Amino acid sequence: MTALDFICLAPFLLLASAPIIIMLTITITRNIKVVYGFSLLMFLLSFISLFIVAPYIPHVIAPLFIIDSYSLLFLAIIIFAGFLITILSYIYISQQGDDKEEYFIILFVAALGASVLVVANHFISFFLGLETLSISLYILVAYIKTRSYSIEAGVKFLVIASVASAFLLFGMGLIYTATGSMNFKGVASALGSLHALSPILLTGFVMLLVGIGFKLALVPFHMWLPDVYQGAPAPVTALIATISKGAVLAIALRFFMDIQGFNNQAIFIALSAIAIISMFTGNLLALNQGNLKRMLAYSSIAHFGYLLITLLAGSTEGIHSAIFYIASYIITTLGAFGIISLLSVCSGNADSIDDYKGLFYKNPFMAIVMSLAMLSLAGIPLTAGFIAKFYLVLAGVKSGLWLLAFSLVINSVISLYYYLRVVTTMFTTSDQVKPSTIPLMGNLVLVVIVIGILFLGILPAWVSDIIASLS
Amino acid sequence: MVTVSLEVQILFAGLLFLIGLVGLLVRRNIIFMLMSIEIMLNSAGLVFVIAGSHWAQADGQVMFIFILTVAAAEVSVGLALILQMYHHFKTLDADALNTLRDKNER
Amino acid sequence: MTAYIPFIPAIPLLSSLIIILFGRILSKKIVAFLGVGSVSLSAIITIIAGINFISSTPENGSYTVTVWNWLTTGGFSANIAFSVDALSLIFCFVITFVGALIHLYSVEFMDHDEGFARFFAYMNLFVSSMLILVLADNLLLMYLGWEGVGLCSYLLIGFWYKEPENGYAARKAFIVTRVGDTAMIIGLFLLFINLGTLNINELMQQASLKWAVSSPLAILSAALLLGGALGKSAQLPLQTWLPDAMAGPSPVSALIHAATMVTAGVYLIARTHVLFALAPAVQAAVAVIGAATLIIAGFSALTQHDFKRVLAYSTISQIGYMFLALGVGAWSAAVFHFMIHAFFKALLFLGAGAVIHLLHHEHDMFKMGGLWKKLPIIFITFLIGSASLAALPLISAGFYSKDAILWFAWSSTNGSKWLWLAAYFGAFITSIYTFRMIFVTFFGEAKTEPTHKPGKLMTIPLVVLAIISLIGGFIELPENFGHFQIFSRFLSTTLPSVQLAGESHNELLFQILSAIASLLGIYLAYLLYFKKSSFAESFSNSQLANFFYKGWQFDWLYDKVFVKPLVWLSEINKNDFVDKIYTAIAKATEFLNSLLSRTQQGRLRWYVMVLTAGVVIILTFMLNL
Amino acid sequence: MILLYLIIILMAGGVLAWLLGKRSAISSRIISLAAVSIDLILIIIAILQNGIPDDKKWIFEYSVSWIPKLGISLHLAMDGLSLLMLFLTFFLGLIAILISWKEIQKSVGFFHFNILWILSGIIGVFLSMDLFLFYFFWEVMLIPMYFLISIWGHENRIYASYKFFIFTQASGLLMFLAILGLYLAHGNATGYYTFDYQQLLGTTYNPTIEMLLMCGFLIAFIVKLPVVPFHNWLPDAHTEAPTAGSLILAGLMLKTGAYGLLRFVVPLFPHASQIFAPFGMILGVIGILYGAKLAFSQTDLKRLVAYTSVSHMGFVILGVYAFNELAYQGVVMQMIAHGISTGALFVLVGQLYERIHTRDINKMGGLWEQVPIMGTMGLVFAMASLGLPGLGNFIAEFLTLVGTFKANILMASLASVGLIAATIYSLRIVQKVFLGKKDNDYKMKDLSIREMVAMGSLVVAIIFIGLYPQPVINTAKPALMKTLNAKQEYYQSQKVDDSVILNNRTCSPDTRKLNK
Amino acid sequence: MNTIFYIAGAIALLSSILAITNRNAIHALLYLILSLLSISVIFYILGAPFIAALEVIVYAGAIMVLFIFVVMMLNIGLEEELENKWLKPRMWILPSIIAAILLANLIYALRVLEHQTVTPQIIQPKQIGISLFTTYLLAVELSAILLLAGIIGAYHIGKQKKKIIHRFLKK
Repeated sequence: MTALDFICLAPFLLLASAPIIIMLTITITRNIKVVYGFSLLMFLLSFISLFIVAPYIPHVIAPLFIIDSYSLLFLAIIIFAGFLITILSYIYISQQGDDKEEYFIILFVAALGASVLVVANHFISFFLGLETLSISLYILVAYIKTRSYSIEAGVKFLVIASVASAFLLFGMGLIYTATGSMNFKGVASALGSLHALSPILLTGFVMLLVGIGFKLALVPFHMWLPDVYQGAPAPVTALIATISKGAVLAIALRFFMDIQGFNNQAIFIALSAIAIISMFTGNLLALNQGNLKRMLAYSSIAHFGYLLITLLAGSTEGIHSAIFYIASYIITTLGAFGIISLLSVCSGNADSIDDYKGLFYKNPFMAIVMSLAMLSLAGIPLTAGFIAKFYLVLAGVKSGLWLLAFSLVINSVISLYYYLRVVTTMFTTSDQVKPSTIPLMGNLVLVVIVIGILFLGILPAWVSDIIASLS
Repeated sequence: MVTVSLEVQILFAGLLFLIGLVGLLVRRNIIFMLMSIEIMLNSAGLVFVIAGSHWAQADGQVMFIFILTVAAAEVSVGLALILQMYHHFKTLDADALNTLRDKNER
Repeated sequence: MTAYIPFIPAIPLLSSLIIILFGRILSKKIVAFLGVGSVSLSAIITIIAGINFISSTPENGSYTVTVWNWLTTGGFSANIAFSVDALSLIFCFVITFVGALIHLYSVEFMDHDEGFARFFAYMNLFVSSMLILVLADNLLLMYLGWEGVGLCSYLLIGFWYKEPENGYAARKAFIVTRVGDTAMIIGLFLLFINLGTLNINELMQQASLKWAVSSPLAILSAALLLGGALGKSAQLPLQTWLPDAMAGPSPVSALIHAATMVTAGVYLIARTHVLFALAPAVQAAVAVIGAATLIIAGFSALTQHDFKRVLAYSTISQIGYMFLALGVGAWSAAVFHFMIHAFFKALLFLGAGAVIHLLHHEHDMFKMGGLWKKLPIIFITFLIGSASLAALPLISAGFYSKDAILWFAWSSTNGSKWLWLAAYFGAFITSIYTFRMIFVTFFGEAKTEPTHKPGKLMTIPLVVLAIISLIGGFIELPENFGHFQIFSRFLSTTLPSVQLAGESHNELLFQILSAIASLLGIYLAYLLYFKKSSFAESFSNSQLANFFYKGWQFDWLYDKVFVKPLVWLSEINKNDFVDKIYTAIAKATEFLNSLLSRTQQGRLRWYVMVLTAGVVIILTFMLNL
Repeated sequence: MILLYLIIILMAGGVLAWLLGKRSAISSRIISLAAVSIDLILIIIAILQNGIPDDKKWIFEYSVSWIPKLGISLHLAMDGLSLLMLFLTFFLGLIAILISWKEIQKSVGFFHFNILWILSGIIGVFLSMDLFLFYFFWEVMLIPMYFLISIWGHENRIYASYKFFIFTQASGLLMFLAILGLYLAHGNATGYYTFDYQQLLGTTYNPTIEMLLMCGFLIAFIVKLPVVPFHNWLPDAHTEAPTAGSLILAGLMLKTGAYGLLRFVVPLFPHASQIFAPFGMILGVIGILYGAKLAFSQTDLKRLVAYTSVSHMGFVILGVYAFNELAYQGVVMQMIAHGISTGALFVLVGQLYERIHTRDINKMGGLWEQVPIMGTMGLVFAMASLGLPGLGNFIAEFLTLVGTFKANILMASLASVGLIAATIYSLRIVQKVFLGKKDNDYKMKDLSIREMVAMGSLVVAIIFIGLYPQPVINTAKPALMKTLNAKQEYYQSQKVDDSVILNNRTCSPDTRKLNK
Repeated sequence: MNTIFYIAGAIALLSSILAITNRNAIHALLYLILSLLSISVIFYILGAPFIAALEVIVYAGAIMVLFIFVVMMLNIGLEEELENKWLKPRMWILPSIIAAILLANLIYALRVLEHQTVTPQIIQPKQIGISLFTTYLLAVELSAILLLAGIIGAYHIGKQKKKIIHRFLKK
């Protein structure tokens, strides 16, 4: 471990020290506000530390980590999302349950796990990062243990995630058996010809895919997602939807690009099929969904189906578009879940779409943010989602993935229906007009999100240039 | 020492994995499901150890230790969840956990 | 010096606009003044134009005044331009002169109507459109007038809009004529595409230069124009709208559905006579259609009970004569008959209108009777008009105009004895139904009492028109009979004279024959309807009479062939079957949704099962690829 | 720069109207009226200063890089065609704001926000010379329209708004794919990747790809236009939208489809368009007749008018594929005249609905007695819709049909039958609504002055372009010639290929015979 | 040595099967412990003595005890009737088929390794320790955090609040 290693690990060290310090604070006094303030500070610090790291990239901390611009971008996204989720969580958690402070400990562990995933280039760091993230997520999902929903979601998540981890491990084991290396680059160099992978390696990859596909909730590993989305507290759902998925996508991309998986026909076809099926399944399932969280879960299945296109494109443009897409997806999803969690605070549970009836007349700002989020998810211009989809499709068609692009288009149409349904519901008048006020910080989060969505949607060049210039 | 072919050894691990899997798919008792998962994780660890000794590297065993750690953490959280589940649902039947759904979904 | 010509149509248009815009705040007197005054002013200008024209006839036979360029693009050009020649002057004169009289008549006729202003607005608009029609120097502008008069006709037939039947009659008129118009506009396309212009003079020159006689294009374009003419002039097979058009106020029937608009077809054919000359087959068709129409309409007129319907059928029949004349190449005879017909038919309609007006809107002739004593002025003028219609020899104008047609039907190069026979028989029938009308309405016992005497505003036009109907014929006397041909000489600058097949030495014979027909018809009517012969009774109850009464069942036929299918068409597929396809797509997606929703049943083991099955499928697939 | 201002003024006006709308409804009405008026005045002043150049240059052009890496720029340009469309947009925009003065009482600020944003999206579409930007605006105009229908619409508004959105979005996305395909095709051929319209004009492709790409563009435009069988969104959307919405939909939004055909489909894909032309014409004729037939079947007045749009828009596609100046002028005239006349009919229906709260023509009848002015207006526009000479629609239909006649006699003749059909349904409107016996007890007031100003200006406009269409024709001419020349130039450069194709065509039946 | 491998492997498989088929949770856990013990034998003969020890200590010793603890806490050892109801014979069919196909795939895939044998190589605990605390130090740190999260989570979730029931509702 050199000094440079430590500098480059600064964000991680900050994120890792946060749980310890919070724990120590708790031993002195249980004060949620202190913990909250400290959490925000730590996220802020770790975000700033990214700029400290930036000059030294790319830096490899053998054998587990590689800190390059790609991971730095994902880190930035994760920490930014973590910051916003902290605010949402505080507003949400401070109103319910007991032992609120531990929540932030776990939140940091989750963020740490996700960050590790982003920089991992070794099976061990991959596995540990994934598990750190998963275990914290089990806890967070079931955090409000007085609710049976939470517990049910937690149990389901735990069981299926463990199964997926077992598959993942078994797959890693097989790959390790075949190649004798656990480092991505090592694996890649030991693979030999990609056009004819040995069956054991293919089996290994498929089992690895289970682990990744489970986290990204690709069909057929998607079934847990709606239940967990629904059962988890709203900010936690936001966490799963953004940080967890973003981090897993990051490692999936890194691994896939390192081994050049798109060059293997079997993998290519299988992933294309999964992509297309995920798009259709997700969107079709969301169609009649009356529960907003479940609907977003299904929509996220579809979105990650879209994102597979970037993997299959196998080009730098694919990676850039993936980063842009995930950034815009995260900001958008945060918008949606931000509203859900803020509303859940104000007026009980805000799961059902019916709860949003007439929101426009109760709280126009929230309704507009929600509409923006929905339109962004649907990929309508002026929003981030449009540009993201544009980059994605462009990367796809540049690599000749017309079929995938075409099914993306069809699915965008299907998805419109349910996104619009949410929007429409908010604009229908309902008789029961409860004025709802959000805390200042909540409003601030929404403002940030709106600016983010619109900024990415109108002036995407800045961000996409940053993405392009870094890698 | 052992001269059994690598194929058989991995297959043995695979069989264990499948036994765990079948147990998971068949048992409704959540505790048994957790046990099955332990079998699966263990078998995955076994693969690493086998491969590690095949390649004469310590890495396989290191990985096993991490798997062990994770399994322990998972089990502890899992068992805690089972306690809560029993508390809420008054049963260990995994199939009883189906309250999360929308009205449109049967 | 011809700059004033655009004012002929512009003045009524302006007046119409004023009445439309301010009709509700203007008093009746001002409206009446505007309405009558504008048309009279046009009439005066027309007369001035006519005098100018005669005094200095231009070399090519017409003046053209371009007001502005309407549209020019892609090789197409049309101006808002008015062209004055002999033909259009005659039409203008009839329109404005008869129009002014009818307007005057209407002031009294419509006095108590709540739509007084509206009426004059429409009427002025009509006059303006009709003038545009006849003055247009290109076919597109003519089409504007053509459709304009169609619109006004529609508006005026449906003037009393509160009766739904009037509305239907109006729609029928518009739609049926529109069928013809569509043929006409296709004809315009054809002409423009092939000849590169729609300017009438250029068109005629180009046509005679480029097209040989009987060339397919010439035949086709003439046939298409004929389609338009048939529609407007209510000739077979598009004649069915005219009898129903009598739903409008009587002055409307007089002006539009007798004197002017319905003769637009005659004008069109006369105007494009070069084209028809290039298409002898079509020209022959014009003659045959005219002949057939005049007989069919004659028979129908014979059986009508409604005063105005008799006149309507007689109008169809008389226009049939004009068509016949056009068909045999007797252009000026056709135009002459048009003019005379306009006078006496306007007179008849106004007279009938007055009768109906004074008899509490009683339309059925058989409920009138004995009116000659009570309404002497109307009776006398009506009698004069009838005489003209029945072509009473020597004294009536109708005799001279109709006789010329009969003569040319036989003697011109395009004529034949069959055409003559049809026309001759038609003349016979004409005098029967005309005097049937007289005898039934004005003689016999009185069944309905008139409320009051007609006022001056109504009688003056009647008298004026009656006088013209008597003396109007003398401006064009047959060769063997005074040989006074100011009319055809005037027209000769525009229209070619008729070509006779042989020598004209037996013209007198034909005149005598037609006189006999006329008189015989009157006598027959006298026997049947004055003497109340039982034959009349039994005939009117017969199937045949009913067949004639229904206009030879054309309405029934069209109802079956066009209207019913159309109604059927509108009933079926009301909600657009294409929509069903999209609904089916939506339904299919919903079905898939429900299918997939079932997988999401919440059972943990099932989830794991799906996951595992997924692994198995993917793995099996990949290992076997 | 002025082009950008035009869009920005509308957008900013929209936001301002929304913000102020919460305080007072009237202020947002005035602001939106002002925003559109300012735009109108601005463009008039600019045109007066600049004049309309006769050559093929743009009147105004503005370009600034947007996403340079992908060759996307904010390239706005205006030629005669765009100018006419802009005038129409502002004119109808003003009318739309005027007629919703009283009608809209709910969330007035947001309503005007939507109206102004729709307008800015529409003018964006008319001005964009970058395909990405074009698609951007193409979509931007949808959302506010969606809101307009789904918030202020009638009973079945939700369904209608979905349908509208999904139809247009689905087709738009296909166009989006085609745009990307075009981008790549051009980039692969030249090594220069750009979305710029001017640059893309000369792209050469292989015929299959050209056909596919053209279909992508085409589908978006003919759904918008709409052409049977993609018209199903229209009756619902038009029927359920508030009056201003219907006016903008029929008057402006449909025109974006027509504009797209003229601006993009024909110049970008000359060869494929040539192949598609017969089918396009057939679609046009089917649209004319089928639309008319359905119009005749309807009892909902608004729906009826909506179907007349389908019928009228058939002329547009018919004319576009006639490929001659006459037809193109006809298409442009049709765009304007239909915008005015059908828009006016929708306004009229809206005014009727405001008064008697029904759109069922079986419940109307004899209304002339009470509302003669309204009746007169109705009559004028019914006549316009049946193509009465002297009104704008006649010029449009005449030119289109003459042009079509030049290209295809059969299609032109069949389309002319549509004139009869138009007569039937237009007269039905007049008859059922205003004439006949009054067997209802509606108490209605005739048009107020505000309404009369709106309707009156529409009447003046339709008569003006009917009697003096030359300014419109002259303005549109350079742009249309450009579109036509693009095709001809293509053929000149490809003469050899063309003759081969022709030969193939003439040969094919013979070879088929031989094979038998 | 191979015989030991086969014997231990057979015991492991058999006891695992018994563990997942047994109706009684305690019995099943005991079978599982047996399975783990025999696997630890295999570890040992594969040249991983340290792992063998860990397997016994942590897996069989700690984790299984946790299980037994929970089973005892919930007092569910004797609900065989319920298990009989839950475990119908036909429920085995589909999972078995899936497992069989997976097995077939696995056998097919593993054919590549047919002729490779494990070279007997004992990896000493020291070697592992060095590896853990140099190369994989950061991973160890991370797993420490992970365990911390596990502890806090288990504590938080497992903690039961006493239900305060109003005295009228008490039986």
